[in-house]
Formats: sequence, C-alpha cells, structure tokens
Amino acid sequence: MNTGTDTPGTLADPIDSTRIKADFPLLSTTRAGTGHDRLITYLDSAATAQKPQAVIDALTNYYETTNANVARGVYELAEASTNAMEAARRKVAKFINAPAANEVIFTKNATESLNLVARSWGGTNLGPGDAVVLTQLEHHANIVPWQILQAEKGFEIRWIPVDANGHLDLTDLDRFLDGAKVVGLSAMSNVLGTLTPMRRIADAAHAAGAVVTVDACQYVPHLPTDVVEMGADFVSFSAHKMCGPTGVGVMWGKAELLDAMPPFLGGGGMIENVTQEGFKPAELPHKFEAGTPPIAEAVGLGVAVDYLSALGMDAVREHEVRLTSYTLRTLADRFGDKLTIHGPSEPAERGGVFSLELADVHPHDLSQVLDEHGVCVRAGHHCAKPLMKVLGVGATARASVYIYNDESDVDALADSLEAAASFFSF
Amino acid sequence: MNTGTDTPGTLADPIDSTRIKADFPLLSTTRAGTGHDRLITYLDSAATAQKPQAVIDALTNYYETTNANVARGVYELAEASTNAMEAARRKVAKFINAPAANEVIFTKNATESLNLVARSWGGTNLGPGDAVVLTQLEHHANIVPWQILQAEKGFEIRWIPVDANGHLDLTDLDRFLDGAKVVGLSAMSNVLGTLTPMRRIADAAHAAGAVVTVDACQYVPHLPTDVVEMGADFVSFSAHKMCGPTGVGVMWGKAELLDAMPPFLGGGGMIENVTQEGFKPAELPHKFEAGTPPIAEAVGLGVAVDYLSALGMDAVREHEVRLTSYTLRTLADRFGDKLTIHGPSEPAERGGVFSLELADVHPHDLSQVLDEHGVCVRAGHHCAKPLMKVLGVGATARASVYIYNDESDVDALADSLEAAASFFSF
Amino acid sequence: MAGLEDLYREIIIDHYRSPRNRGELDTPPATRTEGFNPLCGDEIVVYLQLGEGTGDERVIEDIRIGGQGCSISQSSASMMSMSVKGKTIAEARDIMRSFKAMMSIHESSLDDSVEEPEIEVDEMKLGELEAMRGVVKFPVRIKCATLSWNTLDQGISEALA
Amino acid sequence: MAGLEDLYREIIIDHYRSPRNRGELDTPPATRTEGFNPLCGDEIVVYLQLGEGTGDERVIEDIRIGGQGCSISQSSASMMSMSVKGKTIAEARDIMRSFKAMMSIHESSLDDSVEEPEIEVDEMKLGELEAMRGVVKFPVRIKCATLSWNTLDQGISEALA
Ligand SMILES: Cc1ncc(COP(=O)(O)O)c(C=O)c1O
Ligand SMILES: Cc1ncc(COP(=O)(O)O)c(C=O)c1O
Repeated sequence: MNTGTDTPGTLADPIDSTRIKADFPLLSTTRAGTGHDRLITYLDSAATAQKPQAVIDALTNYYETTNANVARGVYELAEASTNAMEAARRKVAKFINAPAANEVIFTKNATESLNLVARSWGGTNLGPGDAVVLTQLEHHANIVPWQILQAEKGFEIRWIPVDANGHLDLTDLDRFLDGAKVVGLSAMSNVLGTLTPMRRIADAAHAAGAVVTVDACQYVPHLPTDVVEMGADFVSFSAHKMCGPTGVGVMWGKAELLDAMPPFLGGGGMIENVTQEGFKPAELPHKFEAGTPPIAEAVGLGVAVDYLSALGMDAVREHEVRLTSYTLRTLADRFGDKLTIHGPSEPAERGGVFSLELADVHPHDLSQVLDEHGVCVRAGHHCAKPLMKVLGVGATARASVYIYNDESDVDALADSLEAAASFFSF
Repeated sequence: MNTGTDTPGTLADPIDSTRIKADFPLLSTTRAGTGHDRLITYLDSAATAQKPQAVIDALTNYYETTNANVARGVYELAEASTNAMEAARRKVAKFINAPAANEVIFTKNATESLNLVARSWGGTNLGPGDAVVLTQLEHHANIVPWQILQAEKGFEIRWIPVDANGHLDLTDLDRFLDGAKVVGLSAMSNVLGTLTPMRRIADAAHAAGAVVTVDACQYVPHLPTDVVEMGADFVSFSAHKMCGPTGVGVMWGKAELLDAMPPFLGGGGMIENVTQEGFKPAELPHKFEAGTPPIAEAVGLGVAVDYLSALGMDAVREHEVRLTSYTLRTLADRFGDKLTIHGPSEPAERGGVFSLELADVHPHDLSQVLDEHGVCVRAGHHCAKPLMKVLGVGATARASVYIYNDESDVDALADSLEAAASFFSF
Repeated sequence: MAGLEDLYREIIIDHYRSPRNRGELDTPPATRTEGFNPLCGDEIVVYLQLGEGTGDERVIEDIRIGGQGCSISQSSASMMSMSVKGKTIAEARDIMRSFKAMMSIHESSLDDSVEEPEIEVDEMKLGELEAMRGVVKFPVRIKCATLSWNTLDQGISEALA
Repeated sequence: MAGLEDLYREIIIDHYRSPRNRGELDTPPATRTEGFNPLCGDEIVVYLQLGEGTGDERVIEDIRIGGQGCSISQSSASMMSMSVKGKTIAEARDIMRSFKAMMSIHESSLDDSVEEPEIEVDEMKLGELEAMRGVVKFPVRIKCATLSWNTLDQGISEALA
C-alpha cells in the first residue's frame, strides 16, 4: 500500500476538489432559511462524509424502481433487489481486495462490525488467562465491546502505548503479544491521523498466535485498501464515512475464521433450518446478516465505491497528503506556538485529521466560534477517552479533510481560528 | 385498541387506495427496459412495504441539506441533524403511545431489536431452571435469539400451540407460564395474519412474574398501536414494513427495565465515560445506540409515521378489514376447495396476510407464474419454519395487502391464480 | 423476458410428477444426507450406497431421494439420481461440475461487475440434464436446481469418510 | 440566528476565568460526586458538605467544584456553587428546578411535534443565573450548562443517603 506520496508539489493535484464539490449538493448550494445562507466549510468528514449526488440518486432510484425484500422472493422485483445488493457486495469486496465476496458482511455500522468480532470470535475463544491487546489510539468502538466481554470471560486487556509524536510505541510489542489471542488495532487514528504499522503488528501477532481485528473506519475512505496485504483477519468500516449512506457498515473476515464462528444475531435469513429444538446457521455471508439487511444503504455504498474508484484511491491519498502538508504549514505559519496540532508531523505518516488546541480556548468554545464563521469542526473526546487521557486533555477541536476540501477550506479554517483567538482575548 | 371494524360495507372505505397509489412511485409508474413495462400488482407488503414519495424525498432532503453526524457536534449542521433524528424519535413514541421518547431505541431492524431484548434482558436474568415461553406463530427473529442464548444459559423453551384455525391455543396457558421468566409473542402472525390476544397473555405473564416481549413487525404498520394498552414490556418493529426506509428498526421498552439492563453493543455514543479500566454506560436512549445511528433512516421513518398518521391508523385498519373480507370472499367464490387459505376466517381476527395453497402446485412454482402476470407474492417458509411444520407444509405462497392495495389487486391475484391452475394442469 | 416455457420444460414437469429413485435406503450400509434451501424451505434427502473399492473409483450402486420442494428442485433431484446411478464417484463429480458450470455461468452474467472464472460446460456429460438450462434465466430458481447436487456432493464426502 | 454575544455574556466569561468555590473538600465528612457530559467529555466533580438536620432541611454548608470543560459548563458550575451555598436542600432544589425549566422549555421548543409539560420558570430564584438564558439558543450547549446541576442533584441524593 502506498501510504506515502511522490514528491508533492512537483505534479498537479490529481483531484480537482472544486469540480468535486459540485457533485455534493450540501457543499455546493446555500440553504436560505436554515441559517445557512452561505456555503459552509465542512471539515468534519472524520465524523461523517458528505454524499455525492450519485449516491443520493441511487437511493431514490432504488426505492422508486427496485424496492423489495431480498433473498426470499421468486418474483422479478425481489430478484432485482437481491441482485442490486449482491452487486454492491462484490464492489465492496473488490474495493478492499477481499479474496471472496461472501467474506463481506453488511452490518449497520463499523461499531456493529467490531462488536460482532468481539462477541462471536472473542466470546468463543477467550477465557481467563488470555489477553486482548489494544492500542491507546483506539476508538471506543474497539474498546467497549472487549470490556463488555471481559466482564464475562475474565481475560486481560493490554494497551500498546502512544508516544509523544502520536505513533504507537512498539518497544514492548513482543511482551504485549506473549499469550495474546487478539490484537485490536486502528488502521488510522480518528484523533491524531496516525497511520499504524499494520503489517508489522499483524505479522508479529500471527507469529504469537493471535488474530488481528482492524478498525479501518478512517482508513478505507482515504487510502487504497488491501485487506490481504494488511495482514488482517477482520476489517471493519462504515459506509457513511466514505460518501455512502448512514445505516450500513462492513465487516470483512477470513472465510475460514467466519465459518468457524457462531452467528452473532439470530433471526430470518441467517439460518439453514429452524425447528423447535434448535437451528442450523446458513452459509456465508448470510450467517451474519440476520433480518432484513440495509438494502438501499448497501446499494448506496456500492455507488459510493464506484465514485471513489473513479477518482482512484491513489489519487485520493495523494490529494490528502498534499492538503495535509498545506494545512500543517499554514497553521504553523499563522499561529506558531499558540496552536498545538496533536499527532505526527510528517504528512506521509498520517491522514488529514487535525486535533487542535488554541491557547486557552476550550475546544467547545472554539468550535462554536468557528461555526459562527461557517466552519464545521468537531469538539470533544472523539470517542477516544483513553487517548484523551494520554494526551492530557479533556477534549480537542478536530478538523478533518476529504476529497471535496481544498486549500480555500484550510484558509477559511485559519481565518476563523484567528477570529476565535481575538474573540476570547477580551 | 380497535382491532375489529364497524360493519364493513355500510360506509365508504376510509382509504382511497387509488389516490394513495399515486403517492408511491414504484406502484404508479411503469418501468420500461427492466422487464416491467406495465404496473405491477404488489402483494408482498408483509415482507416489505413500498415507500411514498414523501419518505424518499425526506432522505434526499436530509442528505442534501442536513447531513452530519449526530449528538457530538457543536456546529449548527450537526445540531440540525441531531434535532431531525430526535424529532423522529418523538414521532415514533407518539405513534405507539410510548410514555417517554427516550424509551424508543433505534436499531437496524426488528431482528436486532429482538436480539437486544434476548441478549441484554435474557442474558442477565435467565439461567438453568428458568423457562422462556414462545408461540408456534413466531418468526425466526423471535426464536433463534432465544435458542442462541439457551445454548449458553440452559433454560427451557416452551411453545404455545396453534389450533386448527390459526389461533393460539391458550388452554394450558397457566401451565406454560408456571416458572416462566419471559414470554415472546408475535402480535400478528406474518404467515396466517392471526391477531393474538396480547393483553390477556401479557396480564397472565405478569401475574406469573414474566416479562413480555412483543414482535410487532406486522402489527404497528397495520393497526393503531398502544404499547401501554398492549401490556407489553418490550415491543419491536421495523421501519421498512411501515413505508419507511430499510436499515432502521425500533425497540421500545419500559424505562425501568431498560435502565436495569446492561448495554447490548459497545462503542461510541453509548458511554458516559471510558477508561482503560472500564466504562460507564450513558442514559437512555443512547445506552442502546452504539455507533453512528441510522440517521437518515430514522428521519425517513419519522416521515413514514407522519404519512400513516395523516391517513389515520383506524382508517388503515378498517381499509384492511374490508379488503380482507373481499379477498377471502373472492378467493372462496372463485376457487372453492381447490385453494386453501391458512389462518383465521374472520376478518376481525386477522390482518391482510394470506398464505395460499393451490391444489398440488408448489408455492414456488405458483409465485413464478404469478410473477409472469405481474403479481408479486412471496413463496417459502416466511421465516417461520416451526409454524410450517405445524401446518404440515414446506412452504406457502403468501399474498399480503396494505394501504395502496384495493379490490383490483385482489382480482388480479385471482386471475393469475387461475392462469397458474391451468398452466400446471397440462 | 424469459417465458415460463423456458423454465417448465415438459421433461422437468414429467420428473416432478413421476420422480425417479424416490425413497429411502437402509442406513447403514447406506448414508443419509439432508440439504436445505434456506431461502425457501425446500428439503432434499440423498441416500447413497457405494460399492467396494477406494476413493473416487467406488461406484454409486444405489441412490434414493427424499424430501419435498418445488418442481425445479424435485425434478432436478430426480434427474440427478438417474445421471449418477451406476457411475463412479469420479464420473459423478464430472457431471456435477458440468451441471454447476451450466448454472453458474449464467448466474453471474446477470450482474454487472462480476469476475468469476469461466468454467467450460461439458455438454456431452449432461444429456437430459440439459433441460435444466432454462432455469438459469430465472436466477432465484438456480438454488432450487443445485440443491440436490450440493446435497449429493456432501453425501459423497460423508460416504467416503 | 443567535449571535455569540447571547452565549458568551461577560458574566459567564468572568466565572469561567475566575471560577468560584473551586477545589476539594475532605471526604468524608463531605461527599464527592462525578458527572460527565458523554457527548463532549466535560467533567464536573461536586463536593458537598451538609449541615446537621433531617432531609431537605439540611443546609449546604460548603460546596467545591472540580473537573474541566468548556466555558459554559465551568461557569455554570461556578454560578451554581454560589447560588446554593448556604441554602437548604429544599431551597437548592427549587433553584435547580427553575434553572432546568429555563433550559428545557427552550430545548423542546426548537423541535416540532413535542409535547413536554410547560414548567413555570421562577425568575426570582435565578438571579445571576439568568445570564445563562442565552445558552438555550444553542441547544447543543444546554447539556454543558446543566451538567453541574445534574451532578449536584445526584450529589444531594448521595449526601442524604
Ligand atoms: C413477524 C415478523 N417478525 C420479525 C420480522 C423481522 O423483521 P426484519 O427482517 O425487518 O428484522 C418480520 C419480517 O421479516 C416479521 O414479519
Ligand atoms: C476510528 C473509528 N472507529 C470506529 C468508528 C465508529 O464508526 P460508526 O460510528 O460508523 O460505527 C469511528 C467513527 O465514529 C471511527 O472514527
């Protein structure tokens, strides 16, 4: 995977964000009467991405021409609906280079995906004396499911620490892995932007006999993803952060592991047979998709994948590396020591997520003032409270960029930060 | 609740289905090139309902003007998004007469809702020696979660039988309830249309010290619902069967029970605090809504509720009782003994769901021929295999009606049934 | 749009109405394997009686079919039983491969963005089974047609084990 | 649209910059109660020292505030500490009720289709706390303003228990 870049600045940005912005109705139209009588500067894509017209249209089109429940209907409409969802599954599989489409499980969000792994794999394989290794970078979605299980199964949770630059400190990796059965690892931090050395950790984990479950929420939308090259056993992510709809996520897992795991949720669609005495689960992927799936949402995700693929994920990554360089440079130039940007300073080692601290202005107050200038950033703990504690803060203000952002958005951010600094200096 | 009707036939049908059909793009436009160059006769609403333009537009509008992640953002867009979702929650609460909006939990579908109840309430309160009482009418979604839990906790599952008319046989109810801790009950069968005596069973269950979890998937879309009057402790249903989008379901529960239950899925949004040592869950409803919720979908559900409320659920019920009478009469007149219609024969005791058996034509083959005539019905076990066994069949062909269906649809069904009978008599 | 006549060939209806090799075999010596189509509830039971010998050279001396389902699943099972009875496991597997290839080539071509390996259909091996070709125009029914074959496949593994 | 001046009144900024009753009390005899705003990470710690007596007639003899958070949550906590110190529990609860009413009336009026009971705001009881009224125009921040009060509420229960 190319997580770096080829000398940014020497070639033109492969992504024309101005043209792309026009594809996103929310970013390209003013909304009078809602208080939004101007274009907004959307810098919260790490929380959720905006949706291109093509994805919105796909939902409309699905409901207007294809809507029917999947998998169980003989009639043509039900078949068309099933085909649309299964085509989306194959698109997702290809997008992440999954060896087989039936390893792609549709969930409601990455959080369900990560809970599925913890409950279904962990619930079967963990007990007292075992260890689960997490990192201090993790989002609550890859922490709390393990803590819930821990209360029941009594294993130990170990934490790979974060160093002063926001990288994982792997000095004691071997010691951490000794006796470990699971490693839960964020591919990219949603707070610091840190890209983690997944392959190295995965190889070490496998050597120690542990499975690796990767939280790729912030990775899949932004970098070319190859689940095989990653060395992962399970990879979870959400559609809504990659230009897709809310209400659908993905859990990819190796077929041999998924086959050996018990089902997670029980219900229609996930069974081969049910009697009053018991049930027999269905084959993959249905085994893990109980109930009516998020059909329209999966179809929308498929179109989001088409949209990103047309841009090219290498191009997306290069665009973001460039914009990250520009952001780090601009903010340093304009604010110097007054502004702290947490996380790695090298654009090649991080994504476009910037946790900011401006002098003594609390992040909440900061983002309130920024909003007044039409700049949307997120303030809070970003569902990473253990990491907040490591950073020694209660919250940060986080700006994050995506394909539709460009230098002008970063400039607007900087201008509004200046306004905030002066507002609070009264 | 008015589950009956006031002398159908004496007054006009309160629902004008012809006008309503015009609100549903999929039902009111022909789709050339898709093989659908005519209007279809959609009789599979028990599987999923079609969507009115207003719901489709609500999704578009959400993504074009309001899209942002909820609950955690200070900026105005995030606030608008949060408000939109919370307004939908209150609409749903009002629609089912929930005492408080924070008792309404958004899930991905009814199946997740029912799993939540089984895992979170059942996982905490059940053990060897306990009993869970289900009915033979249940959908797999209210069976398999209990069987999964049973393997772990070792309680007994008892089955309230179904009589020859498709009603629950309550002769031995007291014996069934002796020592029971949970009663899992479908409010209306998705196979037979049977309306169950919920209040009677709930009162008996409570007297025996059991909680009552109601599968209201087929009830909430079709009858005025009052969760308090029902006597239920938990009520689960899906948006997609009530004109709402896929990807969102509801679990309503009594606050005092929900407060005492452990969370189901762990992750962002459901915590009050997380440290490396453990977590503290958030208040209702967030405690049970881990991760980014189905935001657009919840908003769409809110609009579906508006749509149904504008029609009036009493009117919806009366329309369906009339159409049920017409269907039962028409099919009996035209096919006599050649066609079996499972389930109660009294329209007031059932919903508009008709499981059909036509002579020796297998349901699959039947629905294939019907599709050839543009009539969409479902063939199979309808995720109720234990009930199929009771009925002594492997599958049925199921036609089901909703607000947009009228006599002409029933006539089209009868015509196509005749065509099938003659096709297979060669 | 494919017509119903493509699906319901006369020979299929014939096998449905008069299924061949219907019944049971004593287990043991025979094996009994159940298959379900989880989507629709069709059930197939395959009884297999293999001859002496080793591995793939053993002969399917007898086969019986039980279960219930639609015309496609039942006739497919009936035809299958005729086509493999008296054949060696190796031969039966060849036929199975050809049959599944016939089904899956068309299954995939219905969707965009698919890349499944093209498998050569050996039409010589199929004989009467060719009548099933029309099923591929009704993709939902493909699972009905392949159910008995998948059950046979599993049954062979169990019988050899 | 509400302006920032509605939110950041001078008195609020003053309490933020110079929080009153900041610190800790020895536990016991005092009680210590933590409150979190799960959405943003704000934390408030309330230390309570009640006087002798029974139930709601006991006096809040001393109160101290710890924790960290935004200007709204911190200034609200500071103002709260001033308004309840020296008051009986009953009086403190009265003020709390008035303050929450001020917050929630507006919270609900922002949405359609709401039917929450209208609670009378007793403005007399609020005094300086009135400055917080601007917060209701920024609904996301209401939770910041009410955090300390909810923590106090819980703290009182614990102290009385
Ligand atoms: C009675 C009943 N229960 C549960 C379900 C499951 O609903 P869903 O598939 O939306 O989770 C259905 C619909 O399939 C149903 O009809
Ligand atoms: C790193 C990371 N993991 C997990 C999640 C949870 O994703 P979702 O809320 O879509 O389930 C997020 C986003 O909130 C995230 O950024």
